[in-house]
Amino acid sequence: MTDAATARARFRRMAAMRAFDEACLEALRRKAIHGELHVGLGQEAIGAGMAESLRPEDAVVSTHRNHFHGLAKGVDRRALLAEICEREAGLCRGRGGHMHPFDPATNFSATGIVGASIPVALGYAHAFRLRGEAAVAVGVTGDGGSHTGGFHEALVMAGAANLPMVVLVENNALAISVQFDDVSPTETVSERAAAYSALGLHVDGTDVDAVAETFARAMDHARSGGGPVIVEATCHRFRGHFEGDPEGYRSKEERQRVRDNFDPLRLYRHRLAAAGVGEAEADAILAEEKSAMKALLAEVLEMPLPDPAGAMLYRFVEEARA
Amino acid sequence: MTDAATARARFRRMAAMRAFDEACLEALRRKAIHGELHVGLGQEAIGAGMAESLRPEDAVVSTHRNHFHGLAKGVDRRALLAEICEREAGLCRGRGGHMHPFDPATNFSATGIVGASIPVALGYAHAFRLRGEAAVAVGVTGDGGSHTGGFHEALVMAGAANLPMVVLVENNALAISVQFDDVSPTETVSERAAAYSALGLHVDGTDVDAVAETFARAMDHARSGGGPVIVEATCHRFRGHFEGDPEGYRSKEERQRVRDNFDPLRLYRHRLAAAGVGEAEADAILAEEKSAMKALLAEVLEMPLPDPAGAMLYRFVEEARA
Amino acid sequence: MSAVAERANDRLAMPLPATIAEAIALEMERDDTILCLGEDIGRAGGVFGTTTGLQERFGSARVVDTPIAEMGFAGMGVGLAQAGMRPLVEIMFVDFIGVCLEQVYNAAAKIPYMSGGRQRMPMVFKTAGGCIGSAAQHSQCLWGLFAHLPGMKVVAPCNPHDHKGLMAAALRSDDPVVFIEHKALLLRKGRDFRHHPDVPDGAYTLPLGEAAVVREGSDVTLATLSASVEHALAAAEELAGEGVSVEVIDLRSVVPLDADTVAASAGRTGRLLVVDEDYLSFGLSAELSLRVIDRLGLSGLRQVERLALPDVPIPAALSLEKAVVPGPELIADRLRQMAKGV
Amino acid sequence: MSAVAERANDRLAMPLPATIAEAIALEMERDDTILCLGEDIGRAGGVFGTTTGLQERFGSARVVDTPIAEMGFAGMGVGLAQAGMRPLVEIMFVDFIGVCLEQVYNAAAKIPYMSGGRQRMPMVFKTAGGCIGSAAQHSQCLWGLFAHLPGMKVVAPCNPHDHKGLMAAALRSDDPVVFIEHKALLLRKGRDFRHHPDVPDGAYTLPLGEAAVVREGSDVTLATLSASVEHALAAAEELAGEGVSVEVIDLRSVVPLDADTVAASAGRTGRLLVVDEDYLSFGLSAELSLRVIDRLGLSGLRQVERLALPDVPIPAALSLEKAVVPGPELIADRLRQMAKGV
Ligand SMILES: Cc1ncc(C[n+]2csc(CCOP(=O)(O)OP(=O)(O)O)c2C)c(N)n1
Ligand SMILES: Cc1ncc(C[n+]2csc(CCOP(=O)(O)OP(=O)(O)O)c2C)c(N)n1
Ligand SMILES: [Mg+2]
Ligand SMILES: [Mg+2]
Repeated sequence: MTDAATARARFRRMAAMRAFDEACLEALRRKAIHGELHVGLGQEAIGAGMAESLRPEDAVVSTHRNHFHGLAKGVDRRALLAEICEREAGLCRGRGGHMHPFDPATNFSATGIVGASIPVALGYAHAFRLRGEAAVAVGVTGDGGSHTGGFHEALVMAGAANLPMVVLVENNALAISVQFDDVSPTETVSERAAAYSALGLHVDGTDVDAVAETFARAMDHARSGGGPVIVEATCHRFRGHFEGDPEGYRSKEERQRVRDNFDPLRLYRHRLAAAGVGEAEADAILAEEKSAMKALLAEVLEMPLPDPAGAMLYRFVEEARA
Repeated sequence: MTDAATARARFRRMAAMRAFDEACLEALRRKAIHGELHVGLGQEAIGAGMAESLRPEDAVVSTHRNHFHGLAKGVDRRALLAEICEREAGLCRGRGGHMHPFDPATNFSATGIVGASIPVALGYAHAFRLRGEAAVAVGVTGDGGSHTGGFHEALVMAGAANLPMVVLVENNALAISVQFDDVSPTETVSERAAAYSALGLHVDGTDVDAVAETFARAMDHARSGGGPVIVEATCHRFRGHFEGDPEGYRSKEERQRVRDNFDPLRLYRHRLAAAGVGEAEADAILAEEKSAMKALLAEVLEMPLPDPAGAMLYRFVEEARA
Repeated sequence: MSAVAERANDRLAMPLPATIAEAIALEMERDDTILCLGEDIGRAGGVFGTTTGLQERFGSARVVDTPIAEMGFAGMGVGLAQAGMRPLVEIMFVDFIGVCLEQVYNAAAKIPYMSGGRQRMPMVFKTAGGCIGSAAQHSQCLWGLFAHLPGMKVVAPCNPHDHKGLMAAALRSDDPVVFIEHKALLLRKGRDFRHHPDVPDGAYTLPLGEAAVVREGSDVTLATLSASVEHALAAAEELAGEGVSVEVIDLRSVVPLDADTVAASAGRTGRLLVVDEDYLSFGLSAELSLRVIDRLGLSGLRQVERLALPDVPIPAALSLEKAVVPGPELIADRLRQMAKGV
Repeated sequence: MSAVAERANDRLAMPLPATIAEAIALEMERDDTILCLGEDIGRAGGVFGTTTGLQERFGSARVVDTPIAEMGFAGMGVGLAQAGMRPLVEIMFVDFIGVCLEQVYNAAAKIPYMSGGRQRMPMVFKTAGGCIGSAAQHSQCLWGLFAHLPGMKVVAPCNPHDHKGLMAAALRSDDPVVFIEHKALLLRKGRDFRHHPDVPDGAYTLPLGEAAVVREGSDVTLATLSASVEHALAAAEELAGEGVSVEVIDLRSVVPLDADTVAASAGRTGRLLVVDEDYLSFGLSAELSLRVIDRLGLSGLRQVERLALPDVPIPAALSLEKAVVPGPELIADRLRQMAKGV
């Protein structure tokens, strides 16, 4: 059983992630974000579960739906939110935006191209091995990304070279509108691990305790020289693929059913209770995280947008020095 | 046991294929080919073994090392040799050359880009299904091609849709200089079939009887709605990757050892004997095929090269009509 | 309201994607070898709605929802074409071409030639380009990239009428055609277009490779395409108020490129501005400028200028995006400068 | 023979690939964050020998023989660069870029900008282009394709001296560099080069983006790069015998493009010919021509011409190949025509 301190911490992490993406939704409503926005609401247990076993020296390479992975890796949330809100003080001075955060300090990055994250993680894994560092590279992808050629090629190389790489597949059973069952040749992604001589693990991604445990096992395996691991965490996406998605592919009832039954924060309440954390405390945690994010958003929205005069800066190294 | 007629036919097919590629080598010596040339010498049992169960309506999409697959599919050997020798009367009027033969009449094509053949085969498979035809699409690749993203993506789709596709992997354990064992995460390619819910078959590709039987089984499986199959045929490449390959990556002795021990034609002699086909008859078959190809080559070398005035023709459909 | 007026009104209320879906449906009806492959094109009807209703109507074998496997299904398109079908392959955003360019430029575009004209390749790569936010990896146009690689036609229409006619032409063409929609236009309805919002009901085709003069003028020739035509028209209107008469030409396709129409105009006005939402360098703007110069001679023009995305990844922040993506203001500014010149 | 003469002689007998391998080795020695990834680069030392000896010397973790998985190892390079390494990624032939362009143009080339300058991307994509037979899928140059996509430098040297110095510069650069060798040059020894076969022993760098005047002349300016420099020099020699004086400029890189040097020359000669083994349209030749016109004004030149691969996949047959790939004869013919002109 999870002890109270751990349960509290896990719940707080999930609460912080939820509050973060809710702040993003608010930022969108306030027109501080003018492009596509993909939030992770409903998938908090995965981000929160992975956070515990990520060390500063590890790397995470994420996707278009990257906020929780960035927070899990320790990216500064002010800088991340400012980037998402297109501010000069953002992680990437407002150049990258929500889909393209880069944080060399925490070895965190992402890409908006599905499947393209895994080869990049492979590069970190090779660097770690080459330099004799006990770090692990985590490549995140959705279920959709598991069908891409890049996923295969990176796992072929990681498997053959036994590299310290964990591929985390957030299987929310949808790639925009396309259902995993309709396009996957296998029932799970993790069962394909054998094709790469990798370890395949499957976990309920709405259960933060299970994720924390499974992800820790994967990281240990990779860190201790066991080679690559595919961790598949099943989960549910609460909102549209992006904000504004008409979701013609699922009914309102279906979406509501998902929210009612698979909310990782709500589901965790009975674990909290079992660990002796009461409803009131849980509510307080939620409220605290929410108000912290509200304050942070207010702060961020006061920050200046990038000066158009600098639009051409940072392509090449001279411009970055300038 | 293989009966005499079958054994004779199989041996003749192998002999014809060997004679074909030897004619190509001769054409190269006579400077009728000015680009790279990849021959299949040593891999005749695969081409000959697949020929029997290929029907005219089936499709084959091959690689840079495509001659035997073309012959197996029934491509006219005069037109193919003329194409390889860059003649206007060639299969593709001398525009495609050895790596890029296209024969709509027999549903045969190839590509010089490793791994790119399998998605194209997938397209044929979908067309067959859509039109209710009982045809099978065969995508050929080397062991090297099995690591490409295109291989994965095409098999994902074929597996999910249960399409009539056979992926033939000619595993000669080398991709130019790179040894399969050094870069593959698995011992075989065929064991990766499970990742695509495909049937995986492994066969000794120096044994034409075994190939014929296994390939027939694969074709039947796909033709009868069983879904995709990966057939891995292990074999040996007798010559360099391309003509002129210095082969710094293997010793002369190693190459000689391969030729001495794994020559599919020589290995078949005892089967011929068992079936009652004597040495003299076998020798005669070899000699007949050789001299037929010699005569064909002489004919082809008399054919005119394409007229430079037509260098721009055939890009677009108007130019093809012109 | 009369029946005709009502019809016209319906058309004006119709989102551009519905017109595109209509064009595809009409062709699929005519020709049962046409089929569509792509992500989210079936059940969802396309992320912009350009294939709405097609799967219901033609079934999931002719309107295939694919996994995210562009190399796989682009190559599948090549195989389908070789098998006698006429595939339309949707690459959701043109930015994703980097995972499957192989099958587009080394296979589809080269096979007709490599086969000596014996293997036709009737294929449409349908995709969406252009900037509506979402930054560097989701905002590119890239028609210059396709145009550099021989063997394919490259079309980028600007209004409902042309989308319908050029899509039909692309689907009937025996050559591979890259059909690039602009996301900003896909968000519009017929009535939001300044030019040619009217769309006939039945099927019709427009020739691939003919530019259209969409506004006549005498002082400067402005050649452009796709969403920039709308921006150019807005800028031209503004300049008209300042006494500068701008002729606006919609190229409609990059390959074939109708330099003759542009040269005829620029020969009269003496001034050429090429506006391009794709990257400035090594692309459309230099090629067209030089082809016009070839036709008119170095002395046949007084000014040749170009305004395009200035070789920078598209920034996330709106303040930066506006500074680099040529919109009506940037175009008007440039026209003003040119009018002041020689 | 003196020791110095002997050394020079060794250099002249050295295949170009050995010089490239030497350049890489010197940099790998200086900087242990450099590592190489690619097919056949280790045990075989590269299909042309440009990495000969490196794996023996630096081990198989720094000189990695990869499977055929370009998307995988190009992306691996991006990750290595992010992890503080300086990867050289070999794409055997540039024609194969279609399977992995994604990681080159959407990742490596854009990340420095997308990160607001916070993530450097010191990476070299080393590849071979150019025609030596082998037809449409194995003969392209494609520098125009990379150049159109912002964020990377694009280098294509023409002689041993420049290969060594520019490779060193590429490996020391903090920006992504696409380094395109030419297969025909890779088959040569030092003494086969008309220009700069001499190579200093130690490490040295050349600036990225400076063209070189490799032959002075007064009647026509011919700008080109890579193997075409050799062809241009041969043609210029021939034309000299006919009384036409041709200035030949080796651009050395496409990005940055040294249009200033070309404009300075063309301003003197009044005639510009751009020769390009890459495809004619939407590429280098129009861009350079137009940048020169921008600098000199429309009246600053009498002739602007270009000779390039005429937008056709490269045919297999030698008879056809010679008709489309610009060699010395085609260049000389064009120069002759130009000299007859105004
Ligand atoms: C190569 C590529 N193809 C298509 C897209 C468009 N696209 C963006 S996200 C997405 C769905 C991704 O599904 P999944 O990997 O399951 O992640 P999820 O959105 O469910 O988190 C698609 C198709 C893309 N960005 N990149
Ligand atoms: C995508 C791609 N990468 C690299 C190459 C260069 N290349 C041509 S053949 C080959 C090796 C192929 O090995 P395999 O698939 O095992 O076929 P084999 O030559 O052994 O028949 C390589 C690397 C290519 N043609 N395409
Ligand atoms: Mg998903
Ligand atoms: Mg092989």
